[in-house]
Amino acid sequence: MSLMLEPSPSQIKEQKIYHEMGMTDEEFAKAEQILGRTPNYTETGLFSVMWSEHCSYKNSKPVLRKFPVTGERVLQGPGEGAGIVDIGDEQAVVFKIESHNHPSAIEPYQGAATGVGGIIRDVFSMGARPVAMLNSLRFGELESSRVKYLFEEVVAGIAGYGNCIGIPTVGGEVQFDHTYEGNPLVNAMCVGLIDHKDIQKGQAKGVGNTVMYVGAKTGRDGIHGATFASEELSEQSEDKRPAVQVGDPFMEKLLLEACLELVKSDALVGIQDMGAAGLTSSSAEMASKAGSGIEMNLDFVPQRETGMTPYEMMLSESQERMLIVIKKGREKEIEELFAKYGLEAATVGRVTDDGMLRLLHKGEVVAEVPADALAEDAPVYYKPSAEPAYYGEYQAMEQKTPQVEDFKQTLIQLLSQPTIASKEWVYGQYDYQVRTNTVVAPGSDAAVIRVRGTKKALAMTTDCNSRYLYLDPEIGGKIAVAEAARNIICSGGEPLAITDCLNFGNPEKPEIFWQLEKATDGMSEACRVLSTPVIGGNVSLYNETNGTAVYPTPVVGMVGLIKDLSHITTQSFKQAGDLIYVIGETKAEFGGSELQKLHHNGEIFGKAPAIDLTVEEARQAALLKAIQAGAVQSAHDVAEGGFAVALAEKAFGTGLGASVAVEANIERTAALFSETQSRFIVTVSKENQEAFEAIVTEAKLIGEVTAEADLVIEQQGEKVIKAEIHELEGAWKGAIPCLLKSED
Amino acid sequence: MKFAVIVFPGSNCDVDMFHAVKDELGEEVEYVWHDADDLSQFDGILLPGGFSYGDYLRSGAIAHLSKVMSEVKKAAEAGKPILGVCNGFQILLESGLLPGAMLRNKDLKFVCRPTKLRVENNETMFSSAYNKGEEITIPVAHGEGNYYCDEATLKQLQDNQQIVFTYADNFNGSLQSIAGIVNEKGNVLGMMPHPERAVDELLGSADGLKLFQSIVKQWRESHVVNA
Amino acid sequence: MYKVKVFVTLRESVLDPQGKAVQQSLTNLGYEGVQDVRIGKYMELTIDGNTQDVEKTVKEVCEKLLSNPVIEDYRYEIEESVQQ
Amino acid sequence: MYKVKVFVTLRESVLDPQGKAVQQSLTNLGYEGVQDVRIGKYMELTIDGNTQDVEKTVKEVCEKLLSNPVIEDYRYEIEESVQQ
Ligand SMILES: Nc1ncnc2c1ncn2[C@@H]1O[C@H](COP(=O)(O)OP(=O)(O)O)[C@@H](O)[C@H]1O
Ligand SMILES: [Mg+2]
Repeated sequence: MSLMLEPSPSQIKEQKIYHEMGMTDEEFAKAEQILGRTPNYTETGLFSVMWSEHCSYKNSKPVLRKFPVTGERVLQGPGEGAGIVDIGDEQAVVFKIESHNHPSAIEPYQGAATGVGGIIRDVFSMGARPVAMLNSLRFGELESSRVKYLFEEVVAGIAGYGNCIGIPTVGGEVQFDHTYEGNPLVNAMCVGLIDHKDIQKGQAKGVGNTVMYVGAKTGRDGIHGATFASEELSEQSEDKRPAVQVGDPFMEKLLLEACLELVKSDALVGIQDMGAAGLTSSSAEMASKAGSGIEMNLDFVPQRETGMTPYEMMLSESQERMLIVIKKGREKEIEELFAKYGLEAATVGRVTDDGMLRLLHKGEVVAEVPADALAEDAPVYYKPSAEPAYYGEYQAMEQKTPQVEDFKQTLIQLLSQPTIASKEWVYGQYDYQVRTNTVVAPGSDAAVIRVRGTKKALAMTTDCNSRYLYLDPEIGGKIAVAEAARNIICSGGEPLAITDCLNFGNPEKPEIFWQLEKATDGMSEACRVLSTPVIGGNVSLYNETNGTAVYPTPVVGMVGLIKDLSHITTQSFKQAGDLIYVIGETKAEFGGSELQKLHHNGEIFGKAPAIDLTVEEARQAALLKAIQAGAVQSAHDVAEGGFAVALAEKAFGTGLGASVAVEANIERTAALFSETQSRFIVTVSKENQEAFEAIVTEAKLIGEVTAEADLVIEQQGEKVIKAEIHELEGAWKGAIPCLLKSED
Repeated sequence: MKFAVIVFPGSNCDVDMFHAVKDELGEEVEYVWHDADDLSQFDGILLPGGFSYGDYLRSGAIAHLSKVMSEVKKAAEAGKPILGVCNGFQILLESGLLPGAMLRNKDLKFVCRPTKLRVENNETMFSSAYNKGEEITIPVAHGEGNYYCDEATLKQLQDNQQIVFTYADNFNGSLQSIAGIVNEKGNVLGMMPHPERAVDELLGSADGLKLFQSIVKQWRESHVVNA
Repeated sequence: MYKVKVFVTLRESVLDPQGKAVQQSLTNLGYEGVQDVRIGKYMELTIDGNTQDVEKTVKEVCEKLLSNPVIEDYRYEIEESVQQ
Repeated sequence: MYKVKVFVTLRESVLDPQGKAVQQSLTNLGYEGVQDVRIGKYMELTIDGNTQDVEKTVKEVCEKLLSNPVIEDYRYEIEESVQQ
């Protein structure tokens, strides 16, 4: 395509060509007004990507403003590549989660791989060394060959990129539900470590300073990826295939090492990765944040293909690229630094004082737009919100306990639900150990990474039960944050902060916007009570297939600080004879539960389980105190599947069993399978009985860890379940591999 | 004793190897870049795991042509201990310092997990601190660790006791469950499992430390005699 | 019996990290003449059936399994009918 | 300018786990006629130089880098000389 073929400004306007780029009439008018003329093709492209939901958050800004974003330890809140939290000793943890849902639906391997690559760049562009990855995945039921293909390829893509670049993938979650059949969710989170003095910002400061382009060459891949991410999936999505990018983890490994060396240089002024909307967003945002302008000569942009137009270069989403600003006159030394890693660093422009993003190509100015207009002046929409009819119906329903006859068989069935079943098939493909800091590998509540050279460690997890959110987005939002905190606490960590990825349907539908509003209300509330501010995140809207939205899925990524390696705790039993305690009462709550779903062929209804955040906070604080006092052998929260599932999980892999009695005054099915919130199962050695009971006063002693590998649950002297752990574990471990092998 | 950890573009277990030697073994160690042309000051050479050059084309294929590899060959001829782990093993195979080749794991998937190894030969400079037949736990993390060689080579490996470690559970399809082999002279060891990841109980196992200790012991003994 | 050769190549505009790394390595080795390398797959299928079926089968399996139409193109040669 | 096609295949005696897996899934999909699948690599090199040099270069790079003689065979076609 040559410049000659591009439509003229008047054609763009008259033929409404901007519609194809995802711009509305009002938005185009606003762009005209900002420029005082009709934008040309390249400029229209700049506006359209920067004002897409993906880059501008134009629909989600009003709800994001509600999040608490500050805290004593917060060094960097939302707004930069990733948020930063102080962990003492002049060190800090950097983390962020991001979605790559639509690319993964089209090309699952590369979509997932480039999602991983993108989030890693967000973290090292802050100057931090990435130390761990997590991923939060959602697929349809593991029945059709299409879903199996998506699942296998997404996992392979995450493994392919993460293993090659050498960052351990240490945790995550996978949920299977028909709601994700046509629109899988692929969220990746990266956690990094940094010394305070190395913290970088993406700012183009200092008039006359040099703008350099480093990393891979620009090709025609992923053009309009950001706009694509802001649309619903439909049959036509298949046609957008050329937009798919291919990841090059080897290139990114080199780029990572080179950038971390660059961070130590005083020549560096600002650095930002080229993510969505590539060269456009990185240049416009860096200039806008610094209150400066940038002039770039596109002839100097390293190009992989011939004949690329300014439009194509500016909108390309080729991977593994960064934009840096360095002190004028230091270009040579930076070129040499990158050359050592076999990378190209090209001078493409300079910082100006006129606030413009000005682009030159073949001796002509091809675009001239105020950087602020692109980065800051996107319209903000306050979408109408309406309570969906289903919500009222569900709220009016009576709580009903599903009928269970054979408790053991039901437990086995629950353990075989792919959402509950062992995820070893997944994480066994991830190198979770590389860099030898992984103290708690995937398989426990949270993963734990030690901070080498200190006594500290970091606990990390991702969580979201979208079924609760669907039934009641506000309560579900609270639960998502609380559950993440439970997982951190159970590992011996103090929750620090969260990052979130809001995966929702089309916000233009009032019922969807209502879900978004309510969910973020609930999350904000929980973040306040649990003292875990939101330090960054990502929004992925339009997760719909042929008009049907996925369940509201605001994934919470949380990091906690473990002050001393000796506090690290896992979920598994440690030795026979240890006492088993349960913290928290059980009520009959089955709305959105695994048991309900199992009994109603995938359907859920009724009320979500209740949560009292004050109770939650107090329980978490007490349990953490007991762990830090050395009084706890193992701790596990009760989540999907309820008490019996959690207890069985504690036995898996240990060769031990358990013998417990549940309370007399509660109906059996509820005692075993209800999903009442804020509950924990803890084991304590006999020597520590007193110490533990003094700290966690509400804990109830229910039984003991046994040397026989049997699970025995009694009520009023009657055995409700007696099963060999071996049999339970077999079902739990075999479920996913077995579903993948079976033919549909 | 002074070790070199060779760093290729894309190596990523270089840090693990470095810390295993420095923090747990307590010996001297330095990173050496892939274009180095002199390894004479080092007493032992470590080729770490990772994805040299992305493992594009074949694992270890591009790295084996690096400048430093001719120095590694010299060191091998001089009888210095050379240990290649995972990608390091693959590079040794590609360069012909060890016989055979790697195919993709039989299930075609990357596998990361602790594995049980059997010490088949404890009379090498890498395994003297173990007992023959001892079972040790060392993690693996690879997608192409399915060892292959032709029959004649296998017979040679067996006759010369060159098979040092085998898998208790042959998860990747390796010929004769081979996990690690030495060259005829006994000073070049290649293995897929990662001993440098098993040097600290905190991370799950310290069974790999004895491998490094064996190297140091042999070196000390030979150098006391020479001194 | 037919022997079918299938060539799967990355689409023109799609990045080929492998090819790039190999080309770079050849340059480092002094083979500057090698200006571009693209890496794809080459498969040999042995198929039983009659000529018409074979053609249809090959097309189908190329599209369904052997190539990824999102980023790859394929081409095949039904080369010879071999005797059992 | 020459365009060189290089075919790298696993030796007959070497097991091809990938080929076997593909063949198995084709059987599962109902393509029982596909009795054997072998997967190799197909590379396209663009080389600058004169005819003799090119032949020599190709041989060398195939042996040094593009194939591993322990498990693979290679074959090439110097197909056409293309105009810049
Ligand atoms: N996609 C994944 N990647 C890595 N680890 C995973 C993934 N999915 C689940 N896991 C791991 O499996 C274990 C169980 O996961 P999950 O059931 O979600 O735990 P929880 O209910 O405690 O949040 C955790 O250790 C988790 O990190
Ligand atoms: Mg948990």
